[in-house]
Amino acid sequence: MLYTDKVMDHFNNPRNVGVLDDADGVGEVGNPVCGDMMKISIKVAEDRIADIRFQTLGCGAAIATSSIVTEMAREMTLEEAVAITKKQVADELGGLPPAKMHCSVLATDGLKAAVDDYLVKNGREPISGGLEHDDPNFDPHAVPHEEACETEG
Amino acid sequence: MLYTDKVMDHFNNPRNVGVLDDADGVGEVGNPVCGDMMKISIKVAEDRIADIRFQTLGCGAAIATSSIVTEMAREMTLEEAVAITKKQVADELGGLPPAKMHCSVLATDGLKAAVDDYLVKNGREPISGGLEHDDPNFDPHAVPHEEACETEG
Amino acid sequence: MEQERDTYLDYAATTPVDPRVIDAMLPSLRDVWGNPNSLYRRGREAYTALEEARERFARVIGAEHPGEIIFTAGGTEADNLALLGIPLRSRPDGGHVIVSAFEHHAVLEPAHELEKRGFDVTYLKPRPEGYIDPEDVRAALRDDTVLVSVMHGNNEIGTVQPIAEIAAAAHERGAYMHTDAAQTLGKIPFDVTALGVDAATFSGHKIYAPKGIGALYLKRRTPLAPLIRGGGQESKRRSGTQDVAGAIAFATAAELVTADLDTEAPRLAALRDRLIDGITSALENTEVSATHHERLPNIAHLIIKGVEGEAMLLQLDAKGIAISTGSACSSGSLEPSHVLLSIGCPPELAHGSIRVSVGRYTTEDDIEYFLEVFPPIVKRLRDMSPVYEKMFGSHAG
Amino acid sequence: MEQERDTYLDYAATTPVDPRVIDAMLPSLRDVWGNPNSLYRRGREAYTALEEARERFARVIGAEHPGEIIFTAGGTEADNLALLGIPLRSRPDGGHVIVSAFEHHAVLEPAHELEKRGFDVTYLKPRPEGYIDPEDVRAALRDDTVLVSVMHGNNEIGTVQPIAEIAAAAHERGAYMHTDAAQTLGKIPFDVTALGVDAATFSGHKIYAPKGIGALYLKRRTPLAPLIRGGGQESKRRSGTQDVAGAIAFATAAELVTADLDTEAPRLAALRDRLIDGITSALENTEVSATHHERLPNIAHLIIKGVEGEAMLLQLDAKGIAISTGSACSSGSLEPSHVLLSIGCPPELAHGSIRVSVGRYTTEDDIEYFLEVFPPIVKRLRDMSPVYEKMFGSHAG
Ligand SMILES: Cc1ncc(COP(=O)(O)O)c(C=O)c1O
Ligand SMILES: Cc1ncc(COP(=O)(O)O)c(C=O)c1O
Repeated sequence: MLYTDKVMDHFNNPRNVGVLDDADGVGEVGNPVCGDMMKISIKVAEDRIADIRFQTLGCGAAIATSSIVTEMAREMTLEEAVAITKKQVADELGGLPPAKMHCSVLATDGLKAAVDDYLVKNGREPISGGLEHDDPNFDPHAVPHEEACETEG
Repeated sequence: MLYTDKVMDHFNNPRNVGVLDDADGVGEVGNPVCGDMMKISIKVAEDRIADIRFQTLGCGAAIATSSIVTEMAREMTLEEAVAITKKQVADELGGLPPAKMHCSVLATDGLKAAVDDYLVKNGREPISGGLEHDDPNFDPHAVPHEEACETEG
Repeated sequence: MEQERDTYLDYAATTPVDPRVIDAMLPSLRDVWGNPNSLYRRGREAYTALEEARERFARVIGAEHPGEIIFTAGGTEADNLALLGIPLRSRPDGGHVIVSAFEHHAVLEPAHELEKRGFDVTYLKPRPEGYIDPEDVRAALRDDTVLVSVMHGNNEIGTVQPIAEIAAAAHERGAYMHTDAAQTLGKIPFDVTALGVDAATFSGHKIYAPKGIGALYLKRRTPLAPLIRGGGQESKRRSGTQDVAGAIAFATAAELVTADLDTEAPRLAALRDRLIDGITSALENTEVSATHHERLPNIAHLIIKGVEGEAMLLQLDAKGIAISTGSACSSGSLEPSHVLLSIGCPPELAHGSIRVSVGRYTTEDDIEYFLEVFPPIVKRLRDMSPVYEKMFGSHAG
Repeated sequence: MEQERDTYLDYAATTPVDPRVIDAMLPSLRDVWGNPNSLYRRGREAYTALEEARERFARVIGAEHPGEIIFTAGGTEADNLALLGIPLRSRPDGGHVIVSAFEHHAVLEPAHELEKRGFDVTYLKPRPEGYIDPEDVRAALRDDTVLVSVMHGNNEIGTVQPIAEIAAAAHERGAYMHTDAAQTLGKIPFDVTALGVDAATFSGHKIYAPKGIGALYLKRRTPLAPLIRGGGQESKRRSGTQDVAGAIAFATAAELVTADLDTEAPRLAALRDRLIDGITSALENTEVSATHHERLPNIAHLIIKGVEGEAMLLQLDAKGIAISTGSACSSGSLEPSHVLLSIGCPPELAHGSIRVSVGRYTTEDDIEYFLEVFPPIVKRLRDMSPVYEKMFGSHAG
C-alpha cells in the first residue's frame, strides 16, 4: 500500500488545522471507536466559504483528505462545497489506496455537516442530502477483492 | 536416498558375475515386469557351495546385494546358505536405504532357489522353506513412513 | 533531509538477513544447486546439505530426531500445516480444536477453515493481563479435543504463554499440542522437548534468515495430513522441491540467534525497558498494553491514548524510524488489532497502539533518538485531534 | 578419478542458478529486506521491489495485469493452489474435474484429494503417441465440469499439448482451464493470453532461479479458495510474508530464459537430436518413448530395452554424467513412471527408460562425451542380465 507524494505532503504539512473561534458552522463526524473523528469549522460570507479549519484524529489518509478538502472548499459556494465527492477528494490527492478510499468520506461528510449546521442555525434548510457514512448502504469494507490491503507480520 | 560406499563398490565392481556352464543348481527369481530379475548358479561339493555366479537385471541395490550374497555364500554349507537373511545381506553392505530393503530379498531368494534346485535334482528334499517373495504376507511397499523415498522433479 | 536516519525498530515484523547467513547460503546457490531428490552426485550433495541443515535445526530446537523437522515456505505455511494437518488426519470426521483468540492470523484463518470442515473450534480468550491461563485451557478441553494451539510469544503484545503447562493439560486429555514459536526462537530459551509440544512453528525472516523459509517441528508419530501434495518430498509431509539454500540459511540463522541468547536477551530487555520508561515518563496517557510479567525481551507495546497508530507510524517514518501499530488503518481492515481487543482493550485505545521491537543491530542511541523524536509527534497529533482534550483531560501531552 | 567430468544432463529436474539471477537477488537480501507489508520506507521499498518483480513476470508470460500473478513457494504449491482452489471456490459442494493421466504428481495428488472431498475426477489417458487430444477432452467434458488441467510440456517424455484448443473446448462448456507450464516457460514460446488459460503453474528452479519460488498465474475474476491462509498477503490468495528476493530472482530468470529463446531453442533441439541419433544408432533395442511431434527442445526420453534405469543412472554418475530415469527404483515406489504406463509402455520397458535433458550450459562436447560413455555401460548391464538375450535376441547391444 503506497500513498502518493501529495497525500504525504498534506499529511506531513496539513493546511488549515485548527478551530475557528467565531465559526458560523461546525461539522463533527466519525467515531473514535472506529479510529477516526473529524471536526470542520467554517466562516460563511455571501453563501461562500470564507474561512475553514479542521481537526482530525485518524490515519494518514484521514488527515490528508481533511487537509485537501479544506483547500478545495475555500471560496466555494455552499452548494459547490456539499457537492464535493469522495472521488474528487481522492483524485485531487493523486489517488488513494483502495483500502483507504473510505477515509475521503470522512472529509466530505465533515464539510457537509458544517454547511448544514450553518444553514440550520440560520433557519434554512440543510442541502447536503445526508452523510454518506450514515447511509445504510455504505460499506467501507467494500474494497475490490484483488486490491485489498495486506497485513504485516 | 544414499547408498553406502560398499554398495557402490559392489555395484560398480560386482563379484562373481556370469553363469556356471556345469552348474549343479540354478535359481531364477524376480520378474522383469517389476524391474528386477536374478539368476544364481552354483557348484556344490560335499554339501558346500564350491562355486557361484550370478546375473541380475535391476537397480544398484539389486546388483550389489546379488554380488555380496555370492561372496557370503561361497564355502558355506547349503544349510547355512539358505539361512542367510535379507537383514544380514543389508548389514554386510553397511545398510540399505529403507526403500531398497526389498532388493535384498531378491538376492537371498535367488540363492535359496539355486540350493533347492540342486537338492531336488538330486532326489532330495528342498530345505529353503519357500521364497520370501512368494509369501503372501510379504509387502515390499512396507517402508517406514517417515523414511520413505522421495521422487525427483 | 529527514530520511537520513535509519532507525529500524520493527524486528518483530521482519529482520535484516545476517551477512553470515547470506555467506552460508551462497555456496548452495552457486555450486550445490542439485535437486536433493536426484540420485547422482549433484543430487546427493544437495541432499546431504539439506539433511545437514535439518540436523542442525533439529539440534537448535531440541528435537530428538532430524526427521521431525519439516521445512516450509515460512511461518504461515507451518501454522496452516499443523492446524489443518493434525486434526484432519487424526479425526477426519471432525472434533474439537482449541486455539487462543490472540493467535496470529496464520493460525486463526485455518481454524476458521476447520469450522467449515465440520470441526468445533473454541477461541480461548486470554486473561486481561495478556496471557493464556492453563486453567482456562483445562476448562475448555473436551473428550473429543484433538488439538490445542497456543502461541508461545505473542507477536503484538509480547507476552509469553506457559506452554509446558498447557501442553501437559492437553496431553492429559489426549489432545495434541501445537505452539507458534515464530517470535520466541532466539529471544528466550527454547526447547521442544522441555515444552513437551507435538508441533511448533518457526519462521526464518524473524531470525535474520531470508523470507520464504520456515519449519514445522512435528514430533514423531504425530499424525499429519499434508497441505501441499505431490512428489512426496519431506517424507510425504510437504511436497515440492526443497529450498536447500533457504534451509541452510535458516539453520545457520537459528544457530546464530541461540548462540548469543544469554547476552542478547538481557541487552534487548534493557533497551525495551528504557524505551518504555522514556515514553511513559515523557507523555501522559500512555501505558504498556499488557501487564503479564512473562514477556519477550524485544517487544514494547504501548497504548498512546488519543492518537491514531498509522499517523504516528508515518510521522516516525518521516524521521527515519520504523515501528508498527495495531491500528485498523495499518491492516487494511476497519478493525483494530484482534489481539488488543481480545485482552479487553477498547477499540478507541487499540487504534492508538504502537509496537516497538528491537533486535541484533539496535543500539542505545537508536532508543534515545526515538525518545527524542516521539513525544513531539504525539503532542502534535493530539493537538490536531478534535477529541483529545475532551476525552483525556485538558493538557494534551 | 572418474568424477572429474561434470556433465549435467538433467535440466528438467533442476537447473543451476544463473549468476545474473544471484546478482539480481542479492540487493534484496542485503539491503531491501523490509517486510513488503509494512508502511514505512523499508517496507515500501520492499513492496515496490516485489511489485516490480510481479510486473516483470506478468509481462514475460503475457498476463494482462500484474495482480494475476500469485507468488508461491514453487511449482508444486502453484499446482495444488489451482487444483484445489478453483474447484473448491467455484463449486464447494462438488462437481467434475478433468486432469490428464500423465500430469506431475503435484497435480495428480490434489486431484485425488478432490475426490475425497466429493468431486468426480476423470484421469484422461493420453494418446499412445504421448499427447492429450482435444477431442478426448471434449468427450470427457460434462455440464458440471468445473476445471480442466492439462500440462503444457510433459516433464518426462517432453511432449507438448495443444493447450489453446483444449482451453477453448473447456471454455465452451463453462469449465476453467489450468495448465502446468513448469517445463515450458523459456523452452517454447509462451503466452497465457494466446493459450487462453485461466491459470498456469511456473517453477523457479526449472528456469535458473533458486528452488523455493514459483507462481500461479490466475486470470482476473477466476474464483480461488486459498490453500495457505493468514495475514492475507498476495491479495488474500496466498498468505505468508512474501519471499521478495525469490520473486526478484524468479522474474529476472524468466526474462533471461525468454530473451534468448529464439537462439537457444534450436540449439537445444540440435543437441537433443544428436543425442537421440547417437544412442539409437549405437545401440540396438533403443527407441524414443513417445512419437508425438510437438515436443520440448530440451528433453530426450528413450527406452533402453533390457536394462534397469537406476543402474544406468548410477553407472553414468560414476562417469560424471547426471541424467534421470522413470524406473521404479529411482522413485522409491515399486511402480515405474506413471507417465510411461499411461501411454501404454509395458512396465518391463518403462523400468529401462532414461531422460536426458539439456540446458543453457550444455555443449556439443557434453553430448559427445555422453555418447562415448553410454553404449559400453548399456552393453555391460545387458551382459549382466539373466534375460536380455532371451527377451531381445541373441546379440546383446
Ligand atoms: C507469531 C507469528 N506466527 C506466524 C507468522 C507468519 O510467519 P511468515 O511471515 O513466515 O509467514 C508471524 C509473522 O508474520 C508471526 O509473528
Ligand atoms: C511439470 C512439473 N510440474 C510441477 C513441478 C513441481 O515444481 P517444484 O519442484 O517447483 O515444486 C515439476 C518439477 O518438479 C514439474 O516438472
